[in-house]
Amino acid sequence: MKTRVTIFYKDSVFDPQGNTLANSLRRVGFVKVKGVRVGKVIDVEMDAANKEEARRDLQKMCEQLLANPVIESFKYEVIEG
Amino acid sequence: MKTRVTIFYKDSVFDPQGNTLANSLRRVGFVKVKGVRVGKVIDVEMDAANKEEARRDLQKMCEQLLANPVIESFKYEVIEG
Amino acid sequence: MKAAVITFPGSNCDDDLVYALSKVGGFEIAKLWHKDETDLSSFDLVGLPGGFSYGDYLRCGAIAALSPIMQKVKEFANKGGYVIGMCNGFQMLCELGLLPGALAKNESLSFVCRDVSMKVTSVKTPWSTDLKEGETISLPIAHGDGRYIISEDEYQQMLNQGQIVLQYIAENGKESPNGSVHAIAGVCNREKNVFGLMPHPERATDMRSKDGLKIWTSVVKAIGEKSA
Amino acid sequence: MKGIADTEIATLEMAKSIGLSTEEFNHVCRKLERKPNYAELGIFSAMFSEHCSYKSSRRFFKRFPTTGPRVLQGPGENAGVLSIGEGWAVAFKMESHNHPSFIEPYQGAATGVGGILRDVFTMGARPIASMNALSFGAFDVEKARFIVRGVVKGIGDYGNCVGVPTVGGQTFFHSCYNRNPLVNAFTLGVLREDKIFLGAASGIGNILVYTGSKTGRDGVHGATMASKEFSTDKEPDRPTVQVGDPFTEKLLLEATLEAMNLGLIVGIQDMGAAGLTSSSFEMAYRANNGLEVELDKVPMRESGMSAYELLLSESQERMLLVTEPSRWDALKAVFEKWDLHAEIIGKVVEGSRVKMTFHGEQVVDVPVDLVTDPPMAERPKQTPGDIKQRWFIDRNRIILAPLDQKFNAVFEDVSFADPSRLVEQYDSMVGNRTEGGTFDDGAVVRVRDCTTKTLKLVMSADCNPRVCWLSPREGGRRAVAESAINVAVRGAEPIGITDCLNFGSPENPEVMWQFEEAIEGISEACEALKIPVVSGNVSFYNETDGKPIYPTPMIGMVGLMEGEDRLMQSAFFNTQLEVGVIGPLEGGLGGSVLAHNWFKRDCGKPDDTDMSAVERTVKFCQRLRKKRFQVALHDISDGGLVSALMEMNFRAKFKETGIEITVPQQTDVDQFLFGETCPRLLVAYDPTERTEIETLANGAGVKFHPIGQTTDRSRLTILQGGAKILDLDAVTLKNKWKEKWTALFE
Ligand SMILES: Nc1ncnc2c1ncn2[C@@H]1O[C@H](COP(=O)(O)OP(=O)(O)O)[C@@H](O)[C@H]1O
Ligand SMILES: [Mg+2]
Repeated sequence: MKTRVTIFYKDSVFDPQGNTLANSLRRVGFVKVKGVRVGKVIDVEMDAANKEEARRDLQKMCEQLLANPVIESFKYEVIEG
Repeated sequence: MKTRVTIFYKDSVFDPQGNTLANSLRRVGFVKVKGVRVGKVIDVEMDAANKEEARRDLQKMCEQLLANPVIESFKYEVIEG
Repeated sequence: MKAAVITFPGSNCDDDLVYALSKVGGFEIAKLWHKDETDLSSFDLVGLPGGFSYGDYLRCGAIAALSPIMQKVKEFANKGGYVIGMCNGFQMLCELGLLPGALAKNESLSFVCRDVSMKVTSVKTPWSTDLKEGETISLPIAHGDGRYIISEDEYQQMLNQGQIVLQYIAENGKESPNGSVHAIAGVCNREKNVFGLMPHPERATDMRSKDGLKIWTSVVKAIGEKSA
Repeated sequence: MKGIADTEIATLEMAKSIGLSTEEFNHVCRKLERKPNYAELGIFSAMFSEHCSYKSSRRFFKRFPTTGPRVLQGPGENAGVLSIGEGWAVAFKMESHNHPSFIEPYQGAATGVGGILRDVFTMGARPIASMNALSFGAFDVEKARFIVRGVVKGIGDYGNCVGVPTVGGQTFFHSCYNRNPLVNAFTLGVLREDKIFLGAASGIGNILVYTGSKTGRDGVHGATMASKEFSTDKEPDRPTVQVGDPFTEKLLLEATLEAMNLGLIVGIQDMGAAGLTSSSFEMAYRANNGLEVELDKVPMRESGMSAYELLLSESQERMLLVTEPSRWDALKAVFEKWDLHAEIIGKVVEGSRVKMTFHGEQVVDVPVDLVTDPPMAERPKQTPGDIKQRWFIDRNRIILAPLDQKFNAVFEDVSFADPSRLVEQYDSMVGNRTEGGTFDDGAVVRVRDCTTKTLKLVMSADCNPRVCWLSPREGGRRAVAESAINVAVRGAEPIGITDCLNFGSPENPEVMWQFEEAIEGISEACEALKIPVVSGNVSFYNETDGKPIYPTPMIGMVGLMEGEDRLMQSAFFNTQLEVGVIGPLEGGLGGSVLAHNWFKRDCGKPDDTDMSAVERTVKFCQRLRKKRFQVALHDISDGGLVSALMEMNFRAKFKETGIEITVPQQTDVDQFLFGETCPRLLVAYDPTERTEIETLANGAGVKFHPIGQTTDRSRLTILQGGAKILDLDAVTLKNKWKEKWTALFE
C-alpha cells in the first residue's frame, strides 16, 4: 500500500527556508510569489491489511518518529490501496 | 492561489534518509513497512490570474530552481484557486 | 596574474581562499560580490568559495547559481578561463551545469569535518600537474552534502578522459566519507578548465597539511603557460 | 494571555499570572505612582525575571576579580574584552540555552549558538572560534539519542553555516541531567583595541534602528520560562519555539561589521532574551538617556500583533542599533547590500524614560532604571545537611577489590570516549585559523588578523560537576585550575575567563549555598592565577520536581601565546618515549570516576586544589615550550592517570603504540592510577632529555617522576615490584573507546 505523510512547521513557527526561497523566487522574476513554506514528504510503502489499519499505523508513526510535535504538524493519506 | 510542488530523488538515486527511516520504523515495531522515500514539499502561495498561469509558472520554477533534473523529479498542483 | 574570488550571501570560505592564494603568491586578488556583473575576461582564475550560500536552503548552491554574476562566470568558463569551486563552490558549478553530476546529502546524513586521504587519479589537468598519479594526499573536508552522483556510463567516460581528478581512499571500512559514486572527491569538465572538489585545498596551505598548495601551484603553472 | 488590550490597567492577578510577585508588583506601582498597563506589565515581568534581572545572583558578582592590565571591558556588556597586544583584542562570553534545548534540542541549541555569536559581534569583534559544553542525562542510548543528536546537529548546523569553527568543549553524562540537559555555548571574536562597540544609546537626537529578521510571536515570554523549573505532571505553558536562521545571522554579521567599519554605528545590542524590551531599556540605561519608540515601525512577520507581543517576542537574528541621522542612508545601503531590511523605529531623547506608541496611542511610559534596576532578592542559604555523608568513602571496599575490576569501572565510564563522532559534525577549521590537534586539551587558533606578530589563542571549557556537588568551592576552583592547565599544556599563558553558572532553583537554600561557594572557589582560583573574569551568565532553575542538577559552574578559559614553534600535543609521537608524572604521584579518590562507578553514587571529599602548584605547573609548561622540547603533555583529570595515559595512547597516529608503567614504591596503587587531585600532568619525552626536563621541573618547583615508557607492543601494562598487575590489549581498548558514542548518532 502506498501512503504519504507531509510534515510542515506549524503555522506559528517561522520557516527560514521558505522565507529565503520566496525572496529568491521573486528576485529571479517570479514576482507573484507571496509566500513559501517548505516541508517534508515521506512516502511509506507498507503491507497493511486495509486502509483503516494503514491510517492507524501512520498516525502512530507520525507521533512517535516522523514528526516533532513541538514544532511540526503532519498529515497523512493512503494514496493507493 | 495555493499551489504545491513535491520533489523526490529519482528512483535511481539512493535515498539514505528514506532508508534510515524505514529501518528505524521497523525497529520500533512497524514491521509492515516495506520502504520509505523522503522528499521535499514546497507550498507556494501566489497571485496568479488563473490556474493555467499558475501551472506555467510552477513548471518554470521547478526547471529553473526548485528541482535538479540530474537527480530529482518533480510534480506540482494547484491546491486551491 | 589576476584572481577573482566571488562572495555570495552565506559564503564563508571566501577569505580562506584569498588567504590561500596570497600564500601561493603572484596573484592580484579581487573580491567580487555576487551582484556584480563585472566582465571577468581580465582575470586568469575565478574561484567559487565554500560556505553555505543562501544557507544551503533548498539545495546547496542552487540559489547562488542564479546570481547575476554567474552568467559572467559561464562566459568566462566557456572561453576557457580557469574556474575552481570548492565545497559549496563545487555544488554551484554542478548546479550551473559547468560540471556534470550533482551533489546530494551525505550517506551518513551527518555533516563531517576531518582530514581525509585521497588518491590522485588524473594528473592530466591544469589543476594537478604538480601532483603524481596515484599519489595519496591529505586534505580537509567539511560538508553535509558531498555525495557526488553520476551515472556509470558518464563515470567511465570521465575516467577515460582524465576528468576524475581525486578519489577518496577507504577508511574505517567506508569507501568514502560521504557515499560518492566511485568515491569521487573532485572532477573536471571535459575541457579541464573547470574544476570542482569537495575537499578544501584552500585550508591546506600551511598549518594542517600543505598538500593543497600543489593544486594552486599547478594552476599557476597552467596560467603561465597559457599566457606565454 | 490572549485578549487583553495593551492599555488595560494591570491587576495583581495578571501580574502574578505572568510571573511577578506581589512585592514586585507593588514596587512597580509605588515607583510609577500608578498601576502599569498590560504592555508595561509585560516589560516588568520579563525584566524582573531571574534570567534578565540576575536578582538572586547579582550581589555575588562583586566577589569576582574583574580587573587586570589586559582588561578593556569587564562584565556588564554583551561580552568581555581583553587586549592581546599589537593593538588587537579578543571579545568572548559563554551563555546557556538549557531550557530551550530541553524543549526542542535542535532549535534550542542552534539558537543558543546564534545568541552567543551576536553577543560577540555586537562588540565589533569577528567571531573566530566557538566551544560548547554539554551535560546530558544518564547514557541510555534510546533516550539520550534524540536529545544528544538534536543538540549536536543544532550546534553544528548553525555554527557551520555562519562559518565560525567549533574548536572545543566538553561533553558529560550524568543522571542528574536526565530532565535538565545543559547546553552552554562559548564564542570568541577578534577586534581592534580601539574599535570596541558598546550597547549604549548615546547622543540625543540619534535614531534607533531595527534590523535583521522580522518579529513574530516566537518565544514571547522565553525569559520568564527560563526562570521557572520544570514539573513532570504539568505541561508548562510553552511559548512558540524559536527557529534559528543561520543564513540571516551570517548576513547580519557581515552587514554589522561592515557598517561598524564604515563608522556608521554609535551603539548596538542584539535582541536576545526579552527581545526589544531588554535591548532598548539596557541601551538607554547604559547611556543615561531616554528613548521614544514607535512600535508600528517594527517589521512584523505576523498580522495582528499587540504591543505586548512586539515587546516580548524573542524572534531570532534581530539587532537594535543607534546611529546619527546623517548616517542613515549609508547604513541602510549596507544592510540592503546584504539583503537585510533596516527600519528607523525611534530616537534617543533627553531624560530617563522610555516611551512607546502603538496605533497612535501611548502604550509605554516608564522610567528606565525602574526596569533595569529591579528589586534584588535576598535568598537564604544553607549547607546541605548530608554533606558529611557525601564525603564518606568506603576505602576498604576499593582496596580489597581486584585491579582489573577497578580498571573496568573507570574504563567503562561513558564520558571516557572518543569524541570524534560528535566533534566531526562541527566544522572546526573554517577560517583557516585552527591549528592541528584540535579537540585534544586546549584548542589552538591563530590570530591571522594580526600580521605583525604570530599570536595564538588557546581555549578550553571545563567543569567537573561531581566535584562541584561534593564541594562546590573546590568545584569552582578546580574548573578554573583545570581549564588553565588545559591551556598551559599547549604552551599558552591563561589570560582570562568567562563563566556560565548552571544551578538549580535559587529559592532552594542549598542551591544558594552551592552558588556562593562556587563563586568563592572561582574567585580564589582566578586571584591565584592573576586572571580576570570578564563576562558570564547565570542559569538558575535547572531542576525538575524539586530535584536540582549538580552545580555546574562551567568555565571558558582563554590563553595566549606568541611565536611560530612546534605545538605541544597530547598524543604519544613515537614508541620509544619515557613517560613521567608532573605533580604528586598519588591523587585523592574523593569525587573520582572510580568512586562514582564503584559505589554507584558520587562520594568522597575531593582534595583541595593547591593553586600555587597550579601556577607553578602553568609556568613549567610554558618553559617547556620555550625550550622547544618535543614533548607530549596531557593533564590528569577525570578517571585519573590511567585514563590520561590511554588518551595519549589512543590519540597516537600509529596503531601499535603501547605503554608500560611501574607503580612507584610506597605508592598506593588506587591513588596512583585513579586519583584525581589537581594539578597532575603526564609528560612524554625522548629518554635523552630526561635530565633537562628534571632540571626544568626542579627550577619551576614542580615534582617530576618518570614512571614508564611507550612501547611498540600495543599493550597497556602496569607493573608493581616487577610483577604485571594489569596487562591488556591496547587495540581492543582503543576500539571500544572509539565506538562508545557511535550508537548515539546512528
Ligand atoms: N556569572 C557571571 N560572571 C560574570 N559576569 C556575568 C555573570 N553573569 C552575567 N554576567 C554579566 O552580566 C551581563 C548580562 O549578562 P546576560 O544577561 O547573560 O547577557 P545577555 O543580555 O546578552 O543575555 C553580561 O555582561 C555578563 O557578562
Ligand atoms: Mg546579549
